[in-house]
This record gives sequence, structure tokens and C-alpha cells, in this order.
Amino acid sequence: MTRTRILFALAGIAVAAGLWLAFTSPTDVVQGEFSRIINVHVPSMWVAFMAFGLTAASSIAWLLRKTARWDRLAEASAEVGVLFTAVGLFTGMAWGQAVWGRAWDWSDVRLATTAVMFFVYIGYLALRRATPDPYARARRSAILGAIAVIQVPLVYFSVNLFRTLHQTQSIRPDGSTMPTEMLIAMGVNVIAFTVLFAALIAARLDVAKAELAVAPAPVQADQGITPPRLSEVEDV
Amino acid sequence: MTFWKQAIEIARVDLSVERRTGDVFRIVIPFSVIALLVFPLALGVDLSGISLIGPAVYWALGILFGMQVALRQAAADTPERRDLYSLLGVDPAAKFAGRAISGSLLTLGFFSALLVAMLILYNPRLSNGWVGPAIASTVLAAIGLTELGTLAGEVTAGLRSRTSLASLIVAPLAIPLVIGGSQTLEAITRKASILPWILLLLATDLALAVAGVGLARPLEETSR
Amino acid sequence: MTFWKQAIEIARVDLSVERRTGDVFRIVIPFSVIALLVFPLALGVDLSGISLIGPAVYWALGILFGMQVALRQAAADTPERRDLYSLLGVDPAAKFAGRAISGSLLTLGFFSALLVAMLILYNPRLSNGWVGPAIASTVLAAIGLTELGTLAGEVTAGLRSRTSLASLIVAPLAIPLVIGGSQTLEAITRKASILPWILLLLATDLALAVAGVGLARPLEETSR
Amino acid sequence: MTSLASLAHVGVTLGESRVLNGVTIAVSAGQVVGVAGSNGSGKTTLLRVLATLLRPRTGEGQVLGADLGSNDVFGIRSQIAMISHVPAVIPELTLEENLVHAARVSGHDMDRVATALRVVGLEGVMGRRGSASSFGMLRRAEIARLLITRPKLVLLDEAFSGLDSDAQALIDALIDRTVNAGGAAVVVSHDRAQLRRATTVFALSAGTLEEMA
Amino acid sequence: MTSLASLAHVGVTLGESRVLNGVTIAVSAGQVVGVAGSNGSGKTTLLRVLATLLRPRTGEGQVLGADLGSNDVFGIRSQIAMISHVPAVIPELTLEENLVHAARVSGHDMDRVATALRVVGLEGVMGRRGSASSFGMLRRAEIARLLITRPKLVLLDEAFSGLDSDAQALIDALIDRTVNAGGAAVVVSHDRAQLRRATTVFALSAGTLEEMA
Ligand code: HEM
Ligand SMILES: Nc1ncnc2c1ncn2[C@@H]1O[C@H](COP(=O)(O)OP(=O)(O)OP(=O)(O)O)[C@@H](O)[C@H]1O
Ligand SMILES: Nc1ncnc2c1ncn2[C@@H]1O[C@H](COP(=O)(O)OP(=O)(O)OP(=O)(O)O)[C@@H](O)[C@H]1O
Ligand SMILES: [Mg+2]
Ligand SMILES: [Mg+2]
Repeated sequence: MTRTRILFALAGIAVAAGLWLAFTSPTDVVQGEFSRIINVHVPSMWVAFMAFGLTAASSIAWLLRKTARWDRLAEASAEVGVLFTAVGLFTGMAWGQAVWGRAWDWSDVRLATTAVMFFVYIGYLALRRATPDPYARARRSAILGAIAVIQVPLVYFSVNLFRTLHQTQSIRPDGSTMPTEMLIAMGVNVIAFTVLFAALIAARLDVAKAELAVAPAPVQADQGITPPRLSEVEDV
Repeated sequence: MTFWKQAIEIARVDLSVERRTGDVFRIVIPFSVIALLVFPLALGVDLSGISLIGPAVYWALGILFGMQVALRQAAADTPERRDLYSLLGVDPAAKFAGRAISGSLLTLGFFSALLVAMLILYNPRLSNGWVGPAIASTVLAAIGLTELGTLAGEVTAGLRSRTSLASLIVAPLAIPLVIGGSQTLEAITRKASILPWILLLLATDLALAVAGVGLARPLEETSR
Repeated sequence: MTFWKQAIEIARVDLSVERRTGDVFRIVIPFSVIALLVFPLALGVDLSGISLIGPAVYWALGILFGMQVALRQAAADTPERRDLYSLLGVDPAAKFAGRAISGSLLTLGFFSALLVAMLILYNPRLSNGWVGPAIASTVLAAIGLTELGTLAGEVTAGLRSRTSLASLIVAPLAIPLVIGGSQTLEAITRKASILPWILLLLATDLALAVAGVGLARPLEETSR
Repeated sequence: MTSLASLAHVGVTLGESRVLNGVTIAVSAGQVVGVAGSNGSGKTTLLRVLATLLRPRTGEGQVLGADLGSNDVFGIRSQIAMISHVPAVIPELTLEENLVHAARVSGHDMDRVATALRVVGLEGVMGRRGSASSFGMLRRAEIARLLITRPKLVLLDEAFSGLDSDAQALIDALIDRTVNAGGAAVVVSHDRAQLRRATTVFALSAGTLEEMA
Repeated sequence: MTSLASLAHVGVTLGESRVLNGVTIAVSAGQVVGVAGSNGSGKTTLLRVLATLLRPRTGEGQVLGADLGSNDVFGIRSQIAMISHVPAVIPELTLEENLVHAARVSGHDMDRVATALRVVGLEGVMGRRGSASSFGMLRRAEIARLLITRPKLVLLDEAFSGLDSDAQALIDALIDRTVNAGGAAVVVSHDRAQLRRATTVFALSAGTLEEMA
């Protein structure tokens, strides 16, 4: 609990700093004020990638160790990842509406693959809900969690594979294409979102633990099965 | 009235099995969105006509769903369960009706989700006053596709042990449904009358209902 | 060599079972061909672009319906049969490989039927030398799709909402296959290199094969 | 004694094998008929003919007044019940829901469900799904179904198997109740002890019935 | 005597029900262990744990040298065989094809198939599909499978049911052969007479085992 509170406090400070930088850093020459969205859009997507990576890692850890902690972490991380993907999609669509003149464009593979990634993890969460037995649920979702992560590189590299409207990576091994001030603002925001991510995960894990505590204790399977009451046959 | 009682009870149980699984909301809706996403990706980057193909994709996915009904029917109707229903005095025709009712409701749910998603994602150019006809044709086509799926499933389950091509004949019956459905929207665009197409759908639904009810008993026996 | 012996034996038996029941032949192929018909109908006869979208529709429908072929196989895997294979000492990875082999062959058969139907119905304008790449990409896509279907089938084994849930899981993960497949034909038309797309398909197939074989053991336990 | 079912020279061919070959049998009200025979001799097939689920290829027969060749069989089927080798239960529904479904669809009073569950000893686990129940629990649920629908003609195909010794008494009770209400039962078993209630026992072999001593 | 299987304080929970609750048992070479218990007490579940098909949630166990929690179980499974409530046969294949498939996939000599079919008395009908076979024929085909694969640990879940009295002797023969070859058998039955070969008989109730007199 205290861990969660501390993390949220840190996240609050970091996000505030990030926002301040976002609104004070210089804007893009072409896009004007709209380019400030980058400070939410990009960190959200990156944190989502990280979340799905963490889901995959904890899924594999569950498969190796079979301890419930890893399953809870995988679930928490997937949920938070879906949340951040939604934020990234939404800010992207708003941005698109502003600078491309439309919120969605079919000819853009980055957009489509991102939407698909979103639904893959919706599917992951649906699979979890569909499986009542906790152990079976952990096993099934661990496998899907380990496979689904291939969606992440697909989204990331989609801009290189196709001619797209969407920007290619601006941070590459061979240097950055962004002005330094923008880069610093974005960097701070990436850190802030990461701390927020950690805080949300911690909160989700607390909830999972609380659920575990109120879960009904198992009853002995043959307790309700009794010998037949032959004397009552005529009552039916 | 036993007929309808039985039909409704069977539909009720079918639906409650589906509802537990949360199929429609948690699974089918995301699936329909993804299916809609698959087409533009396959069509490649250049095609500007995305808004044109919306209705076609819509109907194609409808057929896919109808086929799923058929496959599910064929799989879920085990010999033990068929015998059980027979000996509970369930009229095979009532069973067909019940299956058709529950299936139609599910298919309709699917179509509604698909329609909304299609409208949002494809933004098709539709003429004024498309809503009423679209709903009418969707409802009629959903009923028809489900009847068809149920019939195909029964024929396949019934004739599994024999080598028969009878089930191959069932699928083409989807053609009038698809023509009716797609041409209704076409007709509005061209400001033509939609009546002939609605009538075609209605006639097909009725014909399939008659075939399903009429063939129920003989089909039930061939399965043994 | 036990691995391949078991895989091939399982593939052999799967195929002979399918030959005797024939759901792919009786349900999936007819329905998918009808779905092909929808596009010309819904787009209106005057649309000259019909021959342009042929390949795209082929890929989109191929993936969506082909998925069902793979999933059907998984559905045949009853708990009794899973236990039987386990206690016969069948390596889960070999079972995955066997399933993938037989499923790929079935899916390929399905794709071939669909391809022929598409060529007849759409009469697409294809550039010279389309045959080789079309076959190569179809084969690779069929393999990938089957691997995915087998995996999804295992993950959802024993769940009530199995078919729809598995479809939901397969459809998005199949996107690389759709892209690879449709872009191969695109590339020939644009006289671009098809290599990147073939490589994308190949990489997906390999990744799925590794995942399938590597995860086979934990997967085997999912249904219990 | 009124005749509930009778077959005369009935022959049944399934695929390429002739399973029944001139079977003649009469079952009258109040009777318990036992049928024995080795594996594959056609006992299950005979029960399915009596259940009107399989039409004889040759010969004649009538069950509960309906001619086996006619469409009258659809009208009388609800008065026949059969317990087969494998319990027929919808796995996705709970045991209780299965029985409610059966009662509703066959037009019987739903109040009987609770009592029937109590009688077969499943009251405490009636919320368990068919797929989460043991074989014997499914068997008991089937007996509960027969208690609810009160069939006139009860066909039991090794119905004792899978039941624990307490629950086996349920089968006897079911037979007694049916017979007392003017119905009849046909009981198939490999265990002579389980045929002890039978008024007549037949042996099935080479497709024909023969009365046993 | 070498121990073939042992469980220590094993607990199994399925869904919300605790099925096994601290089961301790040891099965050594040459032993025939009988298990009795009322419907739903967990006999089938216990056999599935011994077959390594279900991992214990709590407690420990080892079967044929493999720790139940480890991946070693994949290596020893081919030496375990189980006959369940419902025969496991691929219905689209003939009885012979089923056995050939089992032999091939488990790496056994296919010559044994013909002999095994003869032993269980199915030689004349080996071309019949699983779906066109009677329940008892499927049971016999399963026994033939066990004769072909010669498992060390044989788990029989009411394997007598559905077999005619002649064929029931096959189960005894199977047990004898296994035990003589240094294996062991665990036999579940509701019929005390069928547990007559058992060297020890346990009763299962409330999720725990107790030795019976
Ligand atoms: C719905 C619409 C959009 C979606 C789904 C989307 C998706 C994504 C994703 C997944 C990333 C992270 C991957 C990476 O870092 O390479 C990203 C990064 C980025 N996006 Fe978007 N985006 C959308 C709209 C836009 C718009 C309209 C713009 C600006 C015109 C934009 C500019 C950027 C930039 C500059 C990056 C960072 C690239 C980098 O520096 O590596 N996005 N977007
Ligand atoms: N998936 C599940 N979820 C919940 N409970 C289950 C599940 N599977 C089995 N059970 C319960 O476990 C108990 C033991 O089942 P099991 O099949 O082992 O019994 P059994 O002793 O073999 O009974 P029978 O004599 O009827 O065959 C039963 O009460 C059953 O309801
Ligand atoms: N569809 C079919 N095609 C061919 N033969 C069949 C078919 N169904 C059943 N048979 C054969 O009919 C015979 C009788 O089967 P039935 O199930 O009636 O036997 P049974 O007396 O009940 O045997 P058991 O004691 O094993 O239950 C068997 O030899 C079986 O192989
Ligand atoms: Mg029988
Ligand atoms: Mg049991």
C-alpha cells in the first residue's frame, strides 16, 4: 500500500514536470502548437510497448516458475498497457485530425497495426475472463501473453516497411532528427510516464491481492453428494 | 402451442449458454472490428475506394458468421443429445425453430456491432434514408443466414456417415440473401424501389423456414 | 527421429479423418465461394474495378475462412483424445508439428479452391509471372495460418466460447500474413521486389513454428 | 395385460452388418424384461428400435400404440426414456439447469426438479456444471430426469454401471415405480445379478432373441 | 520392492471444489491396488494424478521415477496406460486403424496389432469403424491397445463396465501380465468382487484415502 502511494506521489511530480516542459519547449515549425501532443503520444506508446514486453516476460516467468505472482503481474501489465495504447491511439487520432485533416487513414499501416495490437490485448483480457479456474487461466494466458508480444516489433517497424503518412522513428542509432529542447521535454515525459506505469501496476497488484483475500474458500467436492433417498421416490 | 414452447425453451438454453461465455460483447465485437481491419490491409496502401467496399465487406463477414453457425451446429449436436431431445418428445421442427431463433438473435447482435464498426471505420458514402432499409435488410438477411446455417449443420450432421453432396447444395442458397441485402442499399443510392429486394429476402427466409421445418423429421432420421 | 515419425503419423491420421468427414469440403469451401460472389454484387455490376480487387479479396477471405479450417482441427481434439496421446508418449511438440502439417495441407486445398474461384469470378489482370509468387505466398500463408490456428486452438481448449475466442485471437495475429500475402502480388504489379514480403511470411512462419514447438508442453496442459 | 411394445420378425441392418435378424418380443404393462448377450450382439440396437429411434428394415412392430413404420412414433416418444452407455447431459449447463431444461421441453412440472435432485443425492451439488461432474454424478442426474418425466417405457442399457452401491438401488426404485404405474422396463446387463428383477430374461445372439431359463 | 508410484499429502483443487485433500499412497512393483469410494469422491481424479495428467496443487509425488512437478513426466508417460469411463477411440477410424495408429505413434511393433485383436476377440470385426462399434467392442479395443503397448503402470477406471462376462477375464489377464512383468495396477471399482485381485484396497472419501480391512 505504502509502496503504491509513494509511487503515485513520484509519478505526480514527474508528470507535472513533464507537462511544464511540454508547454514551454519550442514547437515544431510546420505543426505549431499541435506538435506538443508528441509529449503524450510518444511516451504512451512506448510505455505500452514496455507493458506488453513485461506481460510477455512475466508470462514466460510463470511458465518456468508457476507462481501466481507472475500471473498477476502479467495481467496488471496487460491492462495498463491496453490503457496506454488507448491513450496513444486517442492522442494520435486527435493529432491526425489537426495536422492531416482526418483522424484515421486506412493507407497507413502504422495506424492499422497499432489498432490491431490494441485488439490482440483485448483478446488476451477476454481469454482471461473466459477461464474460471485460476491455474488454468494463468497457464492459458501465459502462453498467449508470450506469443502476442510479436505484435510490438510489428507496430514499431511498420513505418519502415511501408510508405506511410506516419513519421518514421526520429531517434535512431545514427542520431536524432529532433531539436534538443524537444528531445529533453519528451525524455522527461517518457520518464514520467514510466513512473506512472509503475504506480498503476502497483495499484493493480494491490487490487488483485485484495480479490484473492475475499475469494471463496474451496469446498470439499463430495460434500454435497449424499446417498439416495429412496423413501422419497414417490414424491417426485 | 407445445411447438412454440419447445422452440422458445431451446432458444433460451442456447442463448444462456452463449451469454455465459460472454461471446457477443467480449469476443464477437472485437472480432468484427479486426475482421474489418483485415480487408483494408489486404487491399493495400493505394486503394482510395475503401468507403466503396464497406457494404460488400459487411455482407461477406455476415456470411462468415452464418457459416460459423453451421459448423457449430454440426459439432454441438452429438448423437447422444439428438436422442435425448427425441425422447423428451421435442418436435424436430420445433428444434429447428428454436435453433433458428437463438442463432438469429446472435447473428443480429453480430451484424449490429459490425454495422457500427463499419460505419466508423469505413465511413461509406450512403444516401439519405439508408437507415430503415439497412436495418430491414439486415434483419431479414440475418434470419435467412441463420436458417441456412442451421440447415447446413443439420444436413451435415445428419449425413456425416454417408458420402453425400447434399450439404454442398445448401450454401448457394445464400446467394439470394446476399443479392437482396446488397441490392437494397444499391437501390437507395440509385433512388430505385427497394421493394423487390425486400420481397426477395422475405421469400427466401420463408422458403428456408418451410424447408427447415419440413425437412426436420426426415433429417432427424437420416442421422441414425 | 521419433519426433518426425510421430508428427507424420498424426498428420496422416488427421487427413484420413478429414477425408471421411469432409467438413472443409462440405461447408467451408462453398460458403467462402459465396462470400467471393458478394463483392461483385455489392459493388454493383458497373464497377470496372472488380478485377483490381480480386487478389485483395482473395487474401482477406482466405485468411478469415482459412482460419476456420485450422480451428476445426483443434475442435476435434476431445479431452479423451488428448489424454490418449499424452499416455501414448506423444511429444506435444510432435503433435503440434503433425497438426500443422495436416492443417497446412487442408488449408492449402482450401486456398486453391478459393484461388480458382477468384480467377473465374473476378478475372483479375495479373502481371506476367504471377503464378510462382502467388503459389509461394499462398503456401507460406497457409502454413502460418495453420500454425496460428493450432496454437489458438490449444490455448482455448476446453473453453465454451472456444471458436469465437480462438477467432479473436487468431485474426489479429494473422495480420502479418495478410500483409505479406497481398503485398507479394502488389509488388509484382509494381515490378518491385517480392523478397521482403516473402521474407516477412517466412519469418512469421518460423516464429510461429518456434513458438508452437517451444510452448507445446505447457500448451498441452492448458486443457486440464 | 396391455401390450406396451411388440416386435415381430424385426430385422435391422446397419452399414453392411445385419444386426437384428428376426427379433420377436412382446413387452406388456407391469413387466420387467431382461436382455443379456455378448458384446456386439445387438442389445443397444434392440433398445433403440424399442425407443423408436431406429426404424426396422424388415418386420413389424408397435410401441405404445404407434406403428414403428408410421409417423405416429413422434407422438409417443415423450413416454419413452432410455439410459445409454454414455450419460446424455449438456456439459455447459449445471446439473439443475439440465433437469429444468428437460422438464420444460417435455412439458413437465418444474417443481419436480428439486425433489428429484434430493432423491438422487445431488441436492448439494446441483450447481455444478455437467463438465465438472463425475461419471456417476451424471448417471444420477439421468435417473433424476427419468423420475421427473415419468416415462411408461423405461429402457436401461447397463444403467448400473458407474453408480456406487448406494445409488444402484435407485435403478431398482425407478423400475418399481414404473412398473407400479402400469409401465414396463427393459433392462440390459452383463451381470445376471442385476437382472434379478426381470420377469423374463432373453439372450440375444446372432441377431435373434431366445428366452433363457 | 521398487516403488513405481508414490504420492505424499497430495491436494487437488478443480474450479472451486477441493477434490483431493492430502492423499498419501505408495504403489510398488507387483502390487494391485484397489480404490473404492462413492460417486464424486475423486477416484478418477486420483487416477489422473497418477497418470501424470493432472499436476498436484499441493504435496509431492513421483511416478516411475519422475517428479510430478517436473518436466520428467513427459519422458515416462508412455509407460503408463489408463482405461477411463468412456473408451478413447477415434470414431472415424476402424478398430484396426486405431490400434495401428496407437502402435505407430508410441513406437511399438505393428505385428502385435493382429495378435492383440485376436486375443480380445475382435479379429473378425477389425474393419469396423469406431463409430460403428458397440460400447463393449470399444472397451475390448482399448484392452488390445494396452496389450500392444505393455505399460508398466496400468490404471483401470471401472474398466469392467460394458464387458461381457467372457471379456471380463481379459482385464484379469491384463493385470496378471503387468504384475508378472514387474509392473503394477491400480483398479477402481464399485464392485468389491472386481477388486478381488487387489493386494490392498483403499477407500476414498472427503478427499483422503484410508486403507480398508
Ligand atoms: C491514430 C493515429 C496514430 C497512431 C495509432 C500512432 C501510433 C504511434 C505509435 C505506435 C508510435 C510509437 C512507435 C515509435 O516510436 O516508432 C508513434 C510514435 C510517433 N508518432 Fe504516432 N500515431 C498516430 C498519429 C500520429 C500523428 C498524427 C503524428 C504527427 C503528425 C504522429 C507522430 C508520431 C511521432 C513523431 C512519433 C515518434 C516517432 C519516434 O520518434 O520514434 N503520430 N505513433
Ligand atoms: N472441473 C471441475 N470443477 C469443479 N469440480 C470438479 C471438476 N472436475 C471434477 N470435479 C469434482 O470433483 C469430484 C471428483 O470427481 P471424480 O470424477 O474424480 O469422481 P469419481 O470418484 O471418479 O466419481 P465417480 O464414481 O462418479 O466416477 C466430483 O465431485 C466432481 O464434481
Ligand atoms: N453404424 C453401424 N454400421 C455397422 N455396424 C454397426 C453400426 N452400429 C452398430 N453396428 C454393429 O452392430 C452390432 C450391435 O451393436 P450394439 O451396440 O447393439 O451391441 P451391444 O449388444 O449393445 O454390445 P455391447 O455389449 O458391447 O454394448 C455391433 O456388432 C456393431 O459393430
Ligand atoms: Mg451396448
Ligand atoms: Mg470416476
